[in-house]
Amino acid sequence: MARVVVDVMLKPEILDPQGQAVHRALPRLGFEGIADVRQGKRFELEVEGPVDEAALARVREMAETFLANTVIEDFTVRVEEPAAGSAEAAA
Amino acid sequence: MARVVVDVMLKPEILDPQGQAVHRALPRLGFEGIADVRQGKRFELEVEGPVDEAALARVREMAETFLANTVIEDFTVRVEEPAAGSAEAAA
Amino acid sequence: MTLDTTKHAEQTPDAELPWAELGLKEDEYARVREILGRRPTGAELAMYSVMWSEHCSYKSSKVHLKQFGEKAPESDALLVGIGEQAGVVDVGQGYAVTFKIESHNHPSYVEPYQGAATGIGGIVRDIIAMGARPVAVLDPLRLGAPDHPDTKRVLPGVVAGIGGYGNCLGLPNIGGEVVFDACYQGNPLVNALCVGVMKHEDIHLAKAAGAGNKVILYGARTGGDGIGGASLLASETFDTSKPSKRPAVQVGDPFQEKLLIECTLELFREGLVTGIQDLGAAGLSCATSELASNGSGGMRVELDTVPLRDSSLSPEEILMSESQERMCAVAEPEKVDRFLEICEKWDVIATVIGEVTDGERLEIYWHGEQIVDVPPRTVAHEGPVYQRPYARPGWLDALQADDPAALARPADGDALREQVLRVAGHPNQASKSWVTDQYDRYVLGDTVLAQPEDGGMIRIDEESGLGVALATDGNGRYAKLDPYAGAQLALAESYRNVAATGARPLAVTDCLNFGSPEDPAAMWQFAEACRGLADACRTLGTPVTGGNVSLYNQTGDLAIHPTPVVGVLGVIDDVARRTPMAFREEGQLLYLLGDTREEFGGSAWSQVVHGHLGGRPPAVDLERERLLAEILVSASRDGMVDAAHDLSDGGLIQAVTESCLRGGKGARLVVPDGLDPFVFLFSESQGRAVVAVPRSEEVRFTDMCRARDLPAARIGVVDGDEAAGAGTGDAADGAAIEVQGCFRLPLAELRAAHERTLPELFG
Amino acid sequence: MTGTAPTSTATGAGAPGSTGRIGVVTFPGSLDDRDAQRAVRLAGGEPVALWHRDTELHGVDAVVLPGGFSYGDYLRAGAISRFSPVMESVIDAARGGMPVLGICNGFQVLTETHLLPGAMLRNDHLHFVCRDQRLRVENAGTAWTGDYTRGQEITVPLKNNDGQFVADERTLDMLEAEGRVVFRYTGLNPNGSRRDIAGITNEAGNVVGLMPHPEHAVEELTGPTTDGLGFFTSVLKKLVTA
Ligand SMILES: Nc1ncnc2c1ncn2[C@@H]1O[C@H](COP(=O)(O)OP(=O)(O)O)[C@@H](O)[C@H]1O
Ligand SMILES: [Mg+2]
Repeated sequence: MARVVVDVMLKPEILDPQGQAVHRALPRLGFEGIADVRQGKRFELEVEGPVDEAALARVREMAETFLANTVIEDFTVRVEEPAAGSAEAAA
Repeated sequence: MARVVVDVMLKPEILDPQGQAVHRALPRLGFEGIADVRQGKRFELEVEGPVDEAALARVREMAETFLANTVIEDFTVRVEEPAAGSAEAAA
Repeated sequence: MTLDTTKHAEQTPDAELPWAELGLKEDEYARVREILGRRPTGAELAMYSVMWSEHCSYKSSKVHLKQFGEKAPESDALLVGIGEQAGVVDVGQGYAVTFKIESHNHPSYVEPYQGAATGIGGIVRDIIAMGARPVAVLDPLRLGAPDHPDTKRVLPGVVAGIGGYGNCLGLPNIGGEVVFDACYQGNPLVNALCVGVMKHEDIHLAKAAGAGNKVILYGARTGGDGIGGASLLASETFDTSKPSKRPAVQVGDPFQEKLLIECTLELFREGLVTGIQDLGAAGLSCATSELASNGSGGMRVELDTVPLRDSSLSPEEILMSESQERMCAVAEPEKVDRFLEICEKWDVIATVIGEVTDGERLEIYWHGEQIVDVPPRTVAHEGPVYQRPYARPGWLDALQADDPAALARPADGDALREQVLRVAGHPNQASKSWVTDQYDRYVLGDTVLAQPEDGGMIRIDEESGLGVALATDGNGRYAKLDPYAGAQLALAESYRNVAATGARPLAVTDCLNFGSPEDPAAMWQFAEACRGLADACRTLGTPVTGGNVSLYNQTGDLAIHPTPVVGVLGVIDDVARRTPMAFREEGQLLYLLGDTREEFGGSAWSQVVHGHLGGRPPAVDLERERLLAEILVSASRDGMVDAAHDLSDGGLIQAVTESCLRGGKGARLVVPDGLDPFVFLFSESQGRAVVAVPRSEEVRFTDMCRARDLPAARIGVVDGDEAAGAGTGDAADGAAIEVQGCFRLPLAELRAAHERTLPELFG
Repeated sequence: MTGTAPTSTATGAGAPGSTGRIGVVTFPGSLDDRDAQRAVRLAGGEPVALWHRDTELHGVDAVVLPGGFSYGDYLRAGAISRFSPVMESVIDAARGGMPVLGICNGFQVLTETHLLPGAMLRNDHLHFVCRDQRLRVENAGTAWTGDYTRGQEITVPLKNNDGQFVADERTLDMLEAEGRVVFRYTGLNPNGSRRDIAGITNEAGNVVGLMPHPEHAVEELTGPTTDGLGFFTSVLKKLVTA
């Protein structure tokens, strides 16, 4: 089974109260040097069957119509390769 | 300025009510073939200065103490390469 | 790109501006040129176009709204009347209350959560700007067909948004409405009412008096929210072919607003505010021009000092931005430091953006260059006024002739029983707990009554028990059949709901939701509703203190039912004397107050059982409403009734059902002589209520009704305890509503029908 | 609105003087702070307002972290408040045995500080819920529950978005074994909390957190019951005898 990740973020021009609150709190916690923070949603979908163009197209449609409200949000869809996953700087 | 992304997901053993609600809704919307959905948070941090090991270590500490509650959540930290960004299947 | 300064405008008199794209009519643009004696700059055009829009200028509705002032009844209670951000009413003991209702219909359809949330945010800022502490909200809602897939998107989103914002602000939600009708499918109505409390001396008005006083913008940074057409002005070529990248929907930040409330109240407490205005529609354009227009002098603003969220915004866009959670205040120069200090205490960004001048112009500068130089009144208060043509629609005769008397009525007791269940379980009459349990009704610790009570009630003084009650109502079906009567019925019901709690109705706010003013039929409905409401307010002695008009509520050519929503505010000297709706004591006597006639036009029964809308709405009798209210208030004050519930949609049986379910008690009803059981149960005759009278009070109560000439019929008794019958498995022994000679309906069955509807529809 | 003059109307156990000063912290976005102050007053104690930027506790004998949406509940409920200056003092004092009660958002703050174990998730049904909730008192031995009896059922309002208490099985077993489950939901579990847990305490029994709102059940007129008063009379008694 493959994992497809949909990241949903508020459009850049839209106010992001959550990201702002996090950003404002950082200096108090002793973290300097962060110019901006934005907070969004990450969906991990376990897709049955092959993740071909058709499957990705379906996920994109799902993101467009359901996971994101494109009036205020942008989204990206990407396949998470098993390899790529471990390449991330896991904590 | 470089972007560091922190993904925060509920630990696998914790039931994810939001992901489940999304998952349950999919068949009704005509989307089949998704075995599971999990929903988490994505933070995009704009980091001033070079994103070296020291900077990443600070972000990891921030994630550990603040962005995630490690009682229930796991996180990953990664640098978003400008190239990688455009390689994503942007919608 | 060259900055379009006033000087530039003088030098380039023939430059083409996109006035039409910004919604101005040709003659309106000509008037702007005449006022200024030159072509407007882009920034000036931005201001005039948004301030002269229907939404901000009330250009189509003004001529009709005038009546609310002209016909206003004498009232010693009114401290601030129509025209301010919200009216202010004296409720005694040195307290004043301000309340207002507003619509956020269109945004709530596009983005239900944020649209509804920012609706709450906007009305709350209106109340803070009057100097009051907001103490409660109510949310009258109208949705499309309950089983339509889009309603499943809109209703849950709207409810989550209202809750998300209101709960986070710490304002109890104490009432509202949820009405479904296919006419609202593409155009749901999301109205929101907020009420605030202050001492008389704390009333603040929006005006900028005193040359040298500083203009301070505080709250959220300004972003590119809701500026729609203004972004056209940002490009030198006014290129209309490029789609605007600026969002039409705003995202609310209730946390920021909570800080704004506390911060503003502290500024008031320390006497640091000379004038104040919230930023809502039209943002800074509105705030600066209104503050200046209401004051004595002029104003000078350095627009480049405005803190921005998005540094790419043009001056025109900054002027039009509708970013939420911002306020604009005027303060004396020596008080500015303390002002900024208090803002810092609350983590609220505050910036001096300008000052009051002794001139007569509103002047706005951008990096030292003048981009606006206008007489502020012409922007804020002297917008266009239209006498829109209106005409009674041709279809109305046929609609009114379609009398519900022709509809098939239940043949026997069993059929009646079945229809009672259907009406009680229809989404419009069903329990609204699925919605209202998502709202905090306890926060602030002063909620005495909240949904599903007839009116919400808030204690405002812990020592004396002084309190206020509020209700909102509006029946679009009635108004469709007769908008004049419909508006009066909306007022009558709201007034009755407040009186049923034991509070004395004092004042009115209204939200007039109608179709396009360019359609003579919709315009006629609007005109009739205004006339009806103004006339009724005069008769009931309750002035309209403020409100909101929402036009263009239609999908294509299809207008919504004309929907005047009326909020009534009442006062009660001691909230301990309130009358709840629940039947709580077995053996208490049920009295039906008022007259019952065959009135089924626009009724719940005709809708649920026959899908019918036709005939005439129930007759209006305002003198009777006034008498009924007097009786209900006296009975509450003197402890003669233990429960009261007004009769509205669904008629007597629906009211009895709700009171029984609320108290977990059954009732035995006897059909009065000469009344058909069906009419007795389902008629929607107005001016009625049902009360539960302790036996010890019966003589006193009936004597009072007789002495004042209010018909009061003993119709039954509270009988049977749901808790006692529970678990026995023997329905026959449990509590029930029994209509003698007709049917017996166990409470459990009725409760299931009433309570499962919304959860089944919306999860 | 609360009047500012504290008029004591109830016959609480609070003694005048140094015992009975109960601090109520206001974070940006706290909502039920005034209500908690009123409850303290009605129980006979003296409420003391504490500000999140305070670096000391002004000599209070106990602290209430009230309900609300501190910092908008952004990030996670309680996550940002936990780093307020006042919380350093509260954490120290709690470790030293001072009674601390976290209600709703206050409970969330206490788990974020790890004074109490576990964490709070979104309600399982994903809606904000406001209801009159029945609870069973499981531990009448804490600083805040002495006036109740074990097994007693009380009804107080519940209102929250993120009320689903979770912890790993080992922690849950430990809480049960040590008698640190203080309240359990009865009748209906309103948010999917593990093992119906509504409130817990620390090992010493001085720190208690719960999701429901006892401060909204202290007056006949405005609450479903007056069952919540016992929290405040309990701690006041405890302070007298301490
Ligand atoms: N959207 C809502 N928000 C808050 N309260 C609501 C809402 N919808 C309905 N209610 C409450 O539910 C109760 C029943 O509503 P409704 O049947 O419209 O009352 P009535 O017909 O007596 O005016 C009232 O207390 C009303 O305030
Ligand atoms: Mg009613």
